[in-house]
Amino acid sequence: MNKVLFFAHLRDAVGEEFLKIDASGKTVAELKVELVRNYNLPKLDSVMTAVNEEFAQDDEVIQDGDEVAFIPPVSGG
Amino acid sequence: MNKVLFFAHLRDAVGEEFLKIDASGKTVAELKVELVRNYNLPKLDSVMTAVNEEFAQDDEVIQDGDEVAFIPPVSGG
Amino acid sequence: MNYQISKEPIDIQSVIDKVVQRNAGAITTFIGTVRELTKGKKTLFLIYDAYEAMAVKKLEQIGREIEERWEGAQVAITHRVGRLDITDIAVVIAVSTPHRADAYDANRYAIERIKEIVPIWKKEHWEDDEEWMGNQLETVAYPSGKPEESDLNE
Amino acid sequence: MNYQISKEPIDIQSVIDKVVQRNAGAITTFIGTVRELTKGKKTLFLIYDAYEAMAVKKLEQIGREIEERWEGAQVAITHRVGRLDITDIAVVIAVSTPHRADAYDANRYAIERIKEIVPIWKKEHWEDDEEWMGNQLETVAYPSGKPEESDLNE
Repeated sequence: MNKVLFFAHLRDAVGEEFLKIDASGKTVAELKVELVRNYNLPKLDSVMTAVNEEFAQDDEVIQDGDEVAFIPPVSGG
Repeated sequence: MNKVLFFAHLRDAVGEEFLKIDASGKTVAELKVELVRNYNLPKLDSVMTAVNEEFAQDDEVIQDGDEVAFIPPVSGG
Repeated sequence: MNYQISKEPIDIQSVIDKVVQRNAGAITTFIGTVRELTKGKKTLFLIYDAYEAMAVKKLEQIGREIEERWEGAQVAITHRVGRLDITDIAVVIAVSTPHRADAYDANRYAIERIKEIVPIWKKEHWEDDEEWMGNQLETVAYPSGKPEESDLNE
Repeated sequence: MNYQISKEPIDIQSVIDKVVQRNAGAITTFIGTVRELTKGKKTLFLIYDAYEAMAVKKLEQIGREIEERWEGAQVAITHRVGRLDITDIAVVIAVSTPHRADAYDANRYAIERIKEIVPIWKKEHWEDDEEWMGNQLETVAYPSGKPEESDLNE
């Protein structure tokens, strides 16, 4: 299983801080497609992904237990 | 009469924080020449002059009561 | 603990204290504060949210980048989360270096990098609206809409 | 009282407090500290002396120059005089502006101008020597060895 975290407008869209999903074996890109299909998620093109708190590319394969987070364009500072 | 102030290495050379001198009618340049003649003052070429707390040029004429200060290259900050 | 996410108001002096060193001639700080007016629109308050564990890691990364680029630099950064009112402090960056030019340049680098890679978001609350801000709306944008791979990791 | 010469240690926060404003998004500070090593030579302590009344006027002039050049800028500067030990604070410059780039640029302008026109001098004390420093020994020099007339007055 994987913990998948959402922030900012994505969290508002999903209505949850995180979901428990079995994403192991999927690429980041595949997980994005699945989430967009199942949830009303806007603007995933400009959303980055982190796996285990490090930025990940779309072709990275998710392992069982990985923590995945979707990172909309940041606005700290 | 005029109060003439010295700072940094000039104060060390003159041995006083200030002198009381009648400099009225003299230009800043003339006062510099007089002071170099009477005191062991080094490096007056790179020393600026202030009259009444504002920088003054060498040709400014000193009036009675003006406060004159010699300003070596500054090193604050 | 030079890199922190804080739920409490930030004490500026305590961030500065972390970078005091005998061979610093200069310490610069950047203090990001909540501004009331942006393009004529009146902000009431902001909410900052962070992916906290990753945000701390990315602040640490920025600190390492600075220490590699500017010799002798020491860095401390604290970013606030939660609700902030006008004039409240969102972030404090302190950088000490032997010489002053580096202290300005390295500090500026830190705030620009925070706006690129640190997972923190602000929600603006105006009188009649609210919105999560993304940096595509700010003056600094990612090239090609997202960070280059080289920007993301060390 | 945004421009001061102080015989007592400078409280950084109190300088910052003077430039807090509702339309500032950024406050930068420059904190000049006494560095132990300069070109391999070990400083023991410094003495700063000022032509105090004129120094305050020149700090005020720098503040006005900044407020004219950078819209919405507010400035506060306190410079210490007397004996300072290693890591002690010689000067604190705080600048607030609506946007961050200006806060860095205006602050940098302030310290460079201080080193040009404010009548303050430091005497370096090393283990076996002491000397009044002039800025001809620093990286910033007057063009033609002294300030241009346009630099000196408003």
